[in-house]
Amino acid sequence: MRFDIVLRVATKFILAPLLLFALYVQFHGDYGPGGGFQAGVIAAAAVILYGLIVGLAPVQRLVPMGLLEVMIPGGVLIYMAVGIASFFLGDNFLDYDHLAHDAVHGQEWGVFLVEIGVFVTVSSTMVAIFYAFAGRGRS
Amino acid sequence: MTESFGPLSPALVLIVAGLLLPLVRGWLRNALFLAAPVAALALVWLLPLGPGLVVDWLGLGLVPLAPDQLARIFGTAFGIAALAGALYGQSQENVAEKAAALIYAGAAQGIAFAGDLASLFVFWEVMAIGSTVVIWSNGDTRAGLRYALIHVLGGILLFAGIAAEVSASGSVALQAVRADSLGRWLMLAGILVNAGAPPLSAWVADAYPKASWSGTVFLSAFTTKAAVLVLIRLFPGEPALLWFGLAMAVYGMVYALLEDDIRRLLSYSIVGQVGFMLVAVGLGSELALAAAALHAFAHILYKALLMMAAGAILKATGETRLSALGGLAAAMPLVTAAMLVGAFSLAAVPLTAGFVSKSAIMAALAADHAGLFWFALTAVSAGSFLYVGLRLPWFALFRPAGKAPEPRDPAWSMKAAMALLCGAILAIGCFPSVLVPLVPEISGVAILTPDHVLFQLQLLVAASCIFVMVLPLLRPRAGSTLDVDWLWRELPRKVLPAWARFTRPGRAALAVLEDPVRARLSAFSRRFAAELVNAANWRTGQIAFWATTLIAAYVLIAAL
Amino acid sequence: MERSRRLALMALLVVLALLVVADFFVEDHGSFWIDGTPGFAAWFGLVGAALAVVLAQGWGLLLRRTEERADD
Amino acid sequence: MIASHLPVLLIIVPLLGAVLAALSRHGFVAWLVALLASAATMAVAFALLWRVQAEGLISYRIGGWAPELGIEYRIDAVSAFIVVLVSAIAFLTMIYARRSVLAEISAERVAWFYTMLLLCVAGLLGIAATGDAFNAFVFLEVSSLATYTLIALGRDRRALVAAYQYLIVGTIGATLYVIGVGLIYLSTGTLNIGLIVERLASLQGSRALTVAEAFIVVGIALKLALFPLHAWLPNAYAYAPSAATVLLASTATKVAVYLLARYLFTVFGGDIDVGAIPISAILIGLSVAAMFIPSAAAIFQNDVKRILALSSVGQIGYITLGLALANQTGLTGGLLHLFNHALMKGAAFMAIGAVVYRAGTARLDDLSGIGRTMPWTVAALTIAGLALIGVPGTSGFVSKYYLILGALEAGLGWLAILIVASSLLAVLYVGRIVEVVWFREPAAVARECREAPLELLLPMWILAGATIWFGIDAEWPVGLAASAARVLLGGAP
Repeated sequence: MRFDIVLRVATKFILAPLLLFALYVQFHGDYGPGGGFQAGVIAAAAVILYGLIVGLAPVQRLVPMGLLEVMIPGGVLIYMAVGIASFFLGDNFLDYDHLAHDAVHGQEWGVFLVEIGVFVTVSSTMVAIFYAFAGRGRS
Repeated sequence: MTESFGPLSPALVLIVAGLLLPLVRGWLRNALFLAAPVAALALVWLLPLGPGLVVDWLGLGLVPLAPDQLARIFGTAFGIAALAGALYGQSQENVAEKAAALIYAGAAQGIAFAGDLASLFVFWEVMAIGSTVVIWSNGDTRAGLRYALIHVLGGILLFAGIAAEVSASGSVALQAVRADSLGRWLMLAGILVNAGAPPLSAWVADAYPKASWSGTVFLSAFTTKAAVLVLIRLFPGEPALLWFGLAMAVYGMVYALLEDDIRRLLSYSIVGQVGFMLVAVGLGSELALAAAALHAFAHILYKALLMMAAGAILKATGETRLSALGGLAAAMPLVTAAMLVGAFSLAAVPLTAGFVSKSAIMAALAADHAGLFWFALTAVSAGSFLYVGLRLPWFALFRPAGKAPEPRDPAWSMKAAMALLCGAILAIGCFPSVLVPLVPEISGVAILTPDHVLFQLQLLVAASCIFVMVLPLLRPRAGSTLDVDWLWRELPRKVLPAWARFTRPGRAALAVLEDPVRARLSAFSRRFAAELVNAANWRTGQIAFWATTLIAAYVLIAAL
Repeated sequence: MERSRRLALMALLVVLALLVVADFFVEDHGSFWIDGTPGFAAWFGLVGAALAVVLAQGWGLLLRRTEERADD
Repeated sequence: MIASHLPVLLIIVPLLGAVLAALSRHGFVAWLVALLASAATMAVAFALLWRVQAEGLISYRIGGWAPELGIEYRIDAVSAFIVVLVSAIAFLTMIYARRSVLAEISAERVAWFYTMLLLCVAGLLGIAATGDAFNAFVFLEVSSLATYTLIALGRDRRALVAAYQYLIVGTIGATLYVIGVGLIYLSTGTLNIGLIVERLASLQGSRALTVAEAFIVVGIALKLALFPLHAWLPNAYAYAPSAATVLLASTATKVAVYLLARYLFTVFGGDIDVGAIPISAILIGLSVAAMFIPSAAAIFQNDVKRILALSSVGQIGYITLGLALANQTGLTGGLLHLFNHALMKGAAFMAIGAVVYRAGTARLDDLSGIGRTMPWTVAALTIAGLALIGVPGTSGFVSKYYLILGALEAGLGWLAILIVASSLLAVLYVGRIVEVVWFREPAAVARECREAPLELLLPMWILAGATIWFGIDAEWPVGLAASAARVLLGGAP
């Protein structure tokens, strides 16, 4: 497919808006539909699309498997770190009331940070699954 | 006073020694093998009589060590048997057998000293394991497994009975009862399995001869006699025991008269002699119970001696079938002497231990005017002399026929063990009063009085006359006598092919009908049955099918 | 019946007879209606042992087989 | 500070350990992390047990939300009992795992193996700790997904098929469960188990609830391998890596039993028959079938792992029988057997894993006389086998004793006899193993073996020793099981 000019050009146009949209969904998650999971899938879709067009080797140069193996647990680590941080502020696990100067902002910060963790893990997992399927029979 | 010994019971000493035995090597192993029974025997006598130590376990007051007079009688007998067996088995190389034998002996001691139902059951099971390993270690696995199964069955019955008894009375106390409820019947049945009572008597003659030359000595001493002890404690005077005992006495005699293999013959005679004890227990008077204990004591001594002699023959010739033996007396004089002492003791020839104990049983029967049993057992005694006092020595030792084996002298340890038991049997026979401190009840029994001795001699000589008259009939013949164990050893082999033959015409007819639906259905049910047994390789769909079926059934029942 | 057996039987019968005779001179403590009579044990032993042989032989005719068990 | 967060630490610690193990990507470091995490988890579990015994129910609100809105963790005597068991077994498994895993799993996957092991532990502990019906489903899936991976890591090719089959069956089970939870949510409007119980009181006789119970019971029955839904289990246990088998056999089905007990007793009330459905009768029937049929199948297996796996199905029958009896003694017996079986099966699978480590095979034919060269390992296997039979002096005896008392208390004397009769089957399959490994002449494989290394022997003998210890001095586990049973039956601990 990498020689199909239409696909290549169209992809180049789509990739950047896709990633931007992922970020929008990510940051708008507190107020509207969206959040880390959806954003992660959209971002992963961008990487996967790129992989479909240019092939496995180039996309793995861009997003290497080793990076994914760090990102998958890393996202969970962010999530848990936020949760555990509440301990040190005297709250229950995942209670963000004291993360900022007042409870509402605290919750906002908490959700924001947790969603980043979700984003990292979900996006990297989606890409890893893609690699696993695409790489079948080669490794 | 018992407290000062703490947990140091004879049972524990033997069991711990048994567990340690495989860990030590060389002469130390043999020394330990011998020292443990000595220590246990000493403890039997050092432990002061008393109510014992109560240990709280899960809210049950357990008394694992309750020394009383009866415990001391059986403890002494078990101790002597273990000591003699250990001495006899010094040259046995198989460490598994030796370790198991010590544990087995320890469990028997545990049963003797157990003061409650729960400890009793624990030792009961340990005994089953120990004896199974003794049989197993000689290599016959199928026989070992059959033995294990029968004893697990007995253990299960006993356990179910004990559980019912405990839940009914709320206590684990050992007390004399009558078989008057389901739970107690179960207990009685479980004990009777171990005693070798019909209909499951066949295990004795099936399993014991499968052990090694030294293992059989241990086996002959403990399991059945421990069952007698428990019967004395739990079911004294239970009328059913009279009939069980009589049946066993006759069964043992008939099968022993027909048997060819020496150790099998002796095993049948165990059942017969335990029958005598059961009759006495069923009688239930104080004298009868003491006589039963005393007979068990004497029986342990002389049966161990007979098994030793048989083991020595097996070790020297590799053969125990009477039909293949003969003329061993010249080659093995010591073994001959031992076998004669043992056999005469079993047949209650005066001046042997067997005469003392059998006289006590007969006296107890007479005192209770149990005429039927008295006459029946007297006749069985005459028959017992036929098979063990005449047939066994004649065909194995004295008859001129048979290939004379090269005279191989038994090891010194085997000789010493046999001499020890011979001495004990003769000492008790000549001076029955030595037993009075152990069994005070027998002090009033006439034993070595002229009329009694004369009575017995007439009986024995009369039996000898019959023996000489019908000698050709009693000639040993190779083969086997059918017993109840045919049901589980051979019936399946015969019935299954026969059943297939029997149903073949029917199946053929069905096949001719060629009803497709029916064929499908039967194929389905056949496959279904096979898969139910071999459950491991189901397909995923089948599991889903079952899950759906269960939910459907569930919801259906709910909807109705 | 070969000669040695006949001799042995004779000897045993003589011994039995002597024992029965001796029984007349010993005070018996029978417990039942018959067992105290002199010579009781002798004839009871003969009958009992004979019965035992008959019973065993009968049982053997029914259930004794010449082959060993397959799994022994 | 730590004390008040204990319930959630129970899950966070292994989860964090899993993440760190994955990040480390190095086999030894991952193992070290796993070991430390599981040790810490065990400490947390024991601290929780201690607090529950002192104070009773502990409630923890995740994120500080009230139970109506958020997720509540509830630790009572029952949860604490399970949690202690799971975390202790997990710790011993970690000690055991290092050598065993090195031999069975390729080096680049070792870190993932520990990640999955810890995830599985976290999931299992989560099921026991949570007081939220849906959260329990999430943890059920966490542990199950980790389990599928663990099984698939087995070096036998059939491990993949076994994992796939378990994946499908497990998913069916979880789906049925979640359908049931959905129906409950429809009727009560809450997912918090405590609130469900309150609101169910006014909803007796509702059709939806009956159906919900059907789905939940059957769904969990799939996970706990209740006969005849057990067929996924033998292959899964037989082909998984040894360390994984140890953990799964000792804990996974046990936690499913806990969940079943929770629903039967806490949610649907102490009288476990709902409306026209004789659940206890069905459960007794299936339990008895489980006690006999898979045990009979075990006799004809040639792979020791499969024998033990099929025996597990049989032993689960005893546990569910205890639940079905639904009286104090019977339930104590069931829970106690859950505890004891975890110990004895753990020891047995560790032993056979050690045999595989040395001999490379678990086929009974190849293991003739291996007791001569690996006496300690085979002795532990034998002790576990004796406990499976229920020989006095082992813990198996104590739990069967309580089950029998429970059956008698329920007036089911025949059941008491069946319980003991089924031990005969255990005698056969254990007897076969014992006979081959101890009494046969050593085969070529056995002659070349050496005793297993200390790292494998130590945890194995801790479990085997506990099997003996709790058979003689059973105060502690019986006390735990009895107070758990009292809580399940609605009394004070």
